[in-house]
Amino acid sequence: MLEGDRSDDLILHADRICKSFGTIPVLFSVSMGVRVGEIHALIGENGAGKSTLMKILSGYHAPTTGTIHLDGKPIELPTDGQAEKLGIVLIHQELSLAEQLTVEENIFLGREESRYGFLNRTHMRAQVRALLSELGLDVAPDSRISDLSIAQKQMVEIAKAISRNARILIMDEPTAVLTPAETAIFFRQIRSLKAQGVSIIFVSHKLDEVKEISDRVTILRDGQWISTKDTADMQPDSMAQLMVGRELSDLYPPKTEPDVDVPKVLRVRNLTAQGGVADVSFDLGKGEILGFAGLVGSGRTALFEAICGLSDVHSGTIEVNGRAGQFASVAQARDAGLTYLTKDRKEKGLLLNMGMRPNLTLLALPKFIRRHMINQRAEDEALVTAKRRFDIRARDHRVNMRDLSGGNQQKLLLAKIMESQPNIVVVDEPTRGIDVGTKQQIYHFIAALAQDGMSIILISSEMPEVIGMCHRVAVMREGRLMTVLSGDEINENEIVRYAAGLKEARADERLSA
Amino acid sequence: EDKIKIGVSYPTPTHAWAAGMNWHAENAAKRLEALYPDIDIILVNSPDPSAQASALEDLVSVNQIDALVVLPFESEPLTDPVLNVKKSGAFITVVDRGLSQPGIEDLYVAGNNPELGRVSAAYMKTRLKDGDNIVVLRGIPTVIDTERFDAFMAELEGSGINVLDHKHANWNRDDGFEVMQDFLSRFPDIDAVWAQDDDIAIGVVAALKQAGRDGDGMFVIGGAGMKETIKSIMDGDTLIPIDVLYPPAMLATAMDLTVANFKSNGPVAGRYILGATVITPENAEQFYFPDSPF
Amino acid sequence: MSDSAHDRGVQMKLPRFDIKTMGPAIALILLCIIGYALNPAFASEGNITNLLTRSAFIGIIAVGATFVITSGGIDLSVGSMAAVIAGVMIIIMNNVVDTFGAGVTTVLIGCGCSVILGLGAGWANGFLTTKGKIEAFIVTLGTMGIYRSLVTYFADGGTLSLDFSIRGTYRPVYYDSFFGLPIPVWVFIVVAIVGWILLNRTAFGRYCMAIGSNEAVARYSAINVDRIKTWTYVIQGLCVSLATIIYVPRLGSASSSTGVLWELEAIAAVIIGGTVLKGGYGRIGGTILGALILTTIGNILNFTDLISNYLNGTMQGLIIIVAVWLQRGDWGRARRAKT
Amino acid sequence: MSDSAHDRGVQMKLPRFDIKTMGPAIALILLCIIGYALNPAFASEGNITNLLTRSAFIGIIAVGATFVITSGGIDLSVGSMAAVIAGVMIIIMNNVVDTFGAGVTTVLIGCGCSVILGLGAGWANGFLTTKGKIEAFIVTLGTMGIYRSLVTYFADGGTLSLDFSIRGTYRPVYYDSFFGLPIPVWVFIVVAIVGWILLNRTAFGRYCMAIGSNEAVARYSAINVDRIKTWTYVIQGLCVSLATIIYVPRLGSASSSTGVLWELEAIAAVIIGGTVLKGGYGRIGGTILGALILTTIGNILNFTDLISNYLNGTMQGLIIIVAVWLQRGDWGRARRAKT
Ligand SMILES: Nc1ncnc2c1ncn2[C@@H]1O[C@H](COP(=O)(O)OP(=O)(O)OP(=O)(O)O)[C@@H](O)[C@H]1O
Ligand SMILES: Nc1ncnc2c1ncn2[C@@H]1O[C@H](COP(=O)(O)OP(=O)(O)OP(=O)(O)O)[C@@H](O)[C@H]1O
Ligand SMILES: [Mg+2]
Ligand SMILES: [Mg+2]
Repeated sequence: MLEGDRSDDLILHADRICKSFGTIPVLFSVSMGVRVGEIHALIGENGAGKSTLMKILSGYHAPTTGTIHLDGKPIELPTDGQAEKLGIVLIHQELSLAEQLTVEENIFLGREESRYGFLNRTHMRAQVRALLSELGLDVAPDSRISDLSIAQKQMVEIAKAISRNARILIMDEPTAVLTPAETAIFFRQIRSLKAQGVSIIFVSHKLDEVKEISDRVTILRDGQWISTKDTADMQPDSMAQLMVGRELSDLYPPKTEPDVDVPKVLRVRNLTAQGGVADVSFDLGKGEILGFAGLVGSGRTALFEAICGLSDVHSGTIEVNGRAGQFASVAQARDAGLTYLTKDRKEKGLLLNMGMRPNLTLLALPKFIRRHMINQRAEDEALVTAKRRFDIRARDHRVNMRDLSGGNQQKLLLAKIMESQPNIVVVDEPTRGIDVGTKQQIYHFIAALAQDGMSIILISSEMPEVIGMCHRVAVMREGRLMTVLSGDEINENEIVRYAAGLKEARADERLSA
Repeated sequence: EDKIKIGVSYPTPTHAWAAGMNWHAENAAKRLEALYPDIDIILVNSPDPSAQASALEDLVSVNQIDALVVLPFESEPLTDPVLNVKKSGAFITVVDRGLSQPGIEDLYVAGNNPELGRVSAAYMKTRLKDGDNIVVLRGIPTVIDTERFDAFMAELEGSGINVLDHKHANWNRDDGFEVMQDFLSRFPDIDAVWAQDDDIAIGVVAALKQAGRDGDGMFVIGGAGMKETIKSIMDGDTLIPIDVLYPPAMLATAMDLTVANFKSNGPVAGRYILGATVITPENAEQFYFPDSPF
Repeated sequence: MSDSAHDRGVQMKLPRFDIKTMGPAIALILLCIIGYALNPAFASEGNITNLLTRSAFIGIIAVGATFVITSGGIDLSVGSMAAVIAGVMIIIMNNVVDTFGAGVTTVLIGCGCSVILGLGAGWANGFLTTKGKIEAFIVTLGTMGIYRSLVTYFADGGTLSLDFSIRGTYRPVYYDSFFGLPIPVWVFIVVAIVGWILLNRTAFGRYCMAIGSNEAVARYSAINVDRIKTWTYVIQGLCVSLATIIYVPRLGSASSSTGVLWELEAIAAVIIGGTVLKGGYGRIGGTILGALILTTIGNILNFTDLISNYLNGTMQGLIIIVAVWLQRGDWGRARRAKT
Repeated sequence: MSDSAHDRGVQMKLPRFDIKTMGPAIALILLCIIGYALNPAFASEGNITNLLTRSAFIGIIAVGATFVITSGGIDLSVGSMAAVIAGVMIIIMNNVVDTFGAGVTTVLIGCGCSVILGLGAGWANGFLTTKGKIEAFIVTLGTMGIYRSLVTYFADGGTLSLDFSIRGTYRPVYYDSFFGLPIPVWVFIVVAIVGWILLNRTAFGRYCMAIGSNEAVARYSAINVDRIKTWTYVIQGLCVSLATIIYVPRLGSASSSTGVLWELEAIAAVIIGGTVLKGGYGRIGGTILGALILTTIGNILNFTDLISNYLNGTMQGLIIIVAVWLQRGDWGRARRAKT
């Protein structure tokens, strides 16, 4: 029994759960419980077993040993989402929406309202509309999921979960792709659910969020339960320390002064492109880390997808390493030394039904060809190196991508991009779902690359990340570049005001380094 | 525009015999239209019975035909559709496959399927003795095949000739080749093969030659009257000593007779059954049409 | 979020949706214009009626196929299933005619058996696919062979014919009209409407799309995936049995060549209509148009002797490709986005 | 994570992988045992040789189909393509024989034309699918009709026969042996090995799987999706032309019934072999076994008269379903996980 827990006030309680996949153990006798009307955070390193535990608590996996108690009584949870009938709802870490269906269809999937056997569409649509406007989500109920951006999908997923009238809402990294603005809206919803007596378990790697929202925190490490504490007694630093098992030094590497005279490796002028990008101009210097901030849908992704040959450029010029760089394909961009890391790792980043090796080398495959054949030895070596460099933890190296933990998938995606040895890399939400320990490693890694002369565009919705890492920060709003901040201007206040349109676009100086 | 419109409907040629029939029909159409400027012949072929039923509907509703020459895919399914054409007042000529209701057609022109089987068996009896073994390669499982096969077996009865096995080779050279290969692996002693059709026979001969079992008086009987087969009979091949005719020109014959109904003085009606002639080196010449695809 | 934004979103969607929906319709209209140009008799009432009646068979089967394909499956057995159902129906009616006479009772018994057989055959396909966990392609390729050979066996290689005394009673089901439209067309209309409602206005239809779109998501949404998938095959079986019920009185017989290649025609009708072969998106309306397009192509080719009969297949192939290409418009993007 | 854990992982995976791979092999061995039990002549050298030679046609075509299916496409036109290529090849050889004589030159010209036609027909399928953005099912259904009707047209509905003088030169390509194996078998082996290397050891094969698995990911990974997809159809065309080159000398003829239903057999071989119909996972080895299984089923049925001829299709269907069910084992889970 957990210290300080009286089991009678626990609504859902996992008791000494062990879980193995095949013969590979993932959880070792983990116990965790949530009280009525409590927000309980679960934190731990990538691959610690958080998602697995959440799936066990909501019936998607059966524990190998151990029991689940609901309302104090031992229970065998029904599989495949049927636990929803018991009031337990899970938002999966990997989005689970049907891409070809509409927002409304997804939100009501599996519990459609029917009258005389016919769908009551007006009623459902009205509810969806109300729900979406409550969440401040600007999409129509009949938009197809495949047309939405990843953050919008996440918000739809949240709307779906909220609409299910759960008693226990379990959320696996719901905020990973959200910007602070959306996270704030989301937290407002969470608090109001809590006020209605809903118990909430949520997983996050953003420790300040954990500090802000949760009542108690449970920490897992390598499948072991480490501790459960009141959030009030902890600070993000101490959480990180418990997670990683060692003291974390500074999260961000010290910033180097940008050199004013470096050559420009990327020069974009008056770029107008698919996805609402309008008249964007900026420069990127060699060895520079340029941040891109903005709200969801501000066009950052669209801008760089256009630059990297993934979507159509309507007008404007792009210069890469001094040469015209209008790329017709990703391969051309790659060969010119420019690569793009997508934030949509499931739909655009990784082949989920394949193993780590083919995923790692897919982008840079020409590099691995010897005498017209794939040099599998070189691939294996690359995988070993990548695993070490990015701390990719898989208990079984032939595991399918799908069965890797979310954070480790992200690390492999990062490794895949780096495998092509670009000299300009655009990373879109690179640390999505990555634990603090690894984040620190990745930040240092990026900084080192920049030191070595690689130029980096960092698109991120995590304000501290942008502020902590970047030499300059560009802010976008509705497809336009509002400003490029540098030096002391790089602070949260300034960025938010440009992003929200509270400050007008600055024409001056925005190109200078 | 007061032309006499004659619709000719028959199955889409999917094997050479039908192509020969098509060739004869097209030639007849050209010849008849040249001969009689007021005759308009519309040839339509269909890939299956219900498409043929549709084609008949179209001939009535669109082309408003005065006469129909039809070689039905199958008797049963086309009886009603032909009856509907009849109700529009058209003259009906049925070719080859009789309808399942008597009295619809004004004129009936046909080959003789049971006779083909019977004649083939009769020839077998002249060449083989009690205790000899044969194998049979049949066509596509349809009434035609069943009629030929049943008559063949009936004629063979009591002769002491063993039919080792019979399999469907679908009037197809490739299937004939493969089925015969397997028969050869399976039965060490085969004295003759009834292939029922010249296409199958070509496959059978190829398999025999491959296995080196085409000597020792072994022979193959096909059927229908393919030009290559007739040529080789003319040349005195012993492997295929004879062929049994199933005249591919029967549709053309029916067209001639139908036109005669409009152009000659007396009405043409009745039944014309074309025999299953045995083609031998002596009479082969008169059945040889080198330009026909069959 | 303001209401106006909502409306904007909705309005923006509409025209796109229309082009998509209009594709097959435009193709059909073009075909009709070509048909009329070749021969004005194309537009005669008799021909239009024939055309609609003919479309009914493939159309009804294709409505069922829309469900199967939308939920990510495929059914290659429908043509053979139609043949074996027709055969068994005829055998049964011929056998009970002595007991019940050549009246409506016998025909109803026949139709009842047809429905039961259709449901059973569909269920077998569904069961093997879901519980047997065998690829639908293989299951239905297998049952296609099985059903086809069963009808050959029952017919002893020949043709099964309906007793002539029953034909009189049964005939009107194909040949009679009702308010100016032949009965098969009415059946087609009813099946289409019911199918449309089922796919677009009931939870079942949504489940089909969800399963076709992402089976895991559907399962996580507490949808009984296996049950829904089995139901799609059962519906397909029911549609086949209905098509058979109106097919049998037309020709009064069944043989091993009945319904050959209907499966490809039905699937083609579904795909021409805009349903996605990999599942997740289905359109009954498009399917109906697809069936009409296929029948019209055949009809037009019967109308002209401009081209060699042997080249009919070429024309048919070209027209199908062009018809789908015509409606591709927005589709390319939509599909790309999907993957 | 320790190294020993690594090793453990690898060992643990191996048996699972084996079951999956062994499925079709076990089915084939079972079939052979049944064949031998029915008739020991099944195991005679002649029969085994026949069996292998026959498998060569479908097998070679199925190797091409493995690429198409692995990358998420489908090709229904292969049977008709084989027929039209065979037809044109014969026409060309018959025409050049006067100029070049009945020697090897003429045969080589014929083979060259076959290869060019195969590449061209495959390219046409690929181009329409990728640039035309039309569903592969529709494109190849269309070209299936077109090719089939073209061969009928060229043959005037009948049969195109190779000039007798050339047959002597060309015959050995089918009938002769080399180190105890007929030449078609050697071609099959070479195609299989090349196909295996291409799919499993080259970037192209990797790209095929990536595209079939997720087209968007492939595009984001700098893969020229359209080009690779077109290549899979071109490879399919090449395989068809190779199969045709060894087919023509067998009977020296081509007709509209040549290659009917080969597309279904080829696809069935691929799926029986364990390749996933929706793409993303392909196995050449399995495909070879699949082709052997299909041929063996036909062969066994010719070796017994235990069951009515009419029920051949039933046996065939049942065996295919059971063969796939046998190898399902781990597959069911694997496939479910994929979706
Ligand atoms: N279905 C599965 N089969 C095999 N191994 C699995 C499966 N699911 C998860 N694992 C393994 O279990 C371990 C724990 O994974 P889990 O997803 O629970 O981690 P996590 O704590 O959620 O990590 P993250 O923060 O990266 O999301 C990982 O090593 C993962 O590879
Ligand atoms: N009008 C459009 N048509 C098609 N795709 C669009 C359109 N607008 C945006 N997209 C796509 O949606 C995705 C996200 O859009 P966008 O670039 O606007 O987001 P963003 O600024 O990166 O926001 P965030 O990353 O914070 O979610 C991109 O893949 C983009 O190509
Ligand atoms: Mg996780
Ligand atoms: Mg972005």
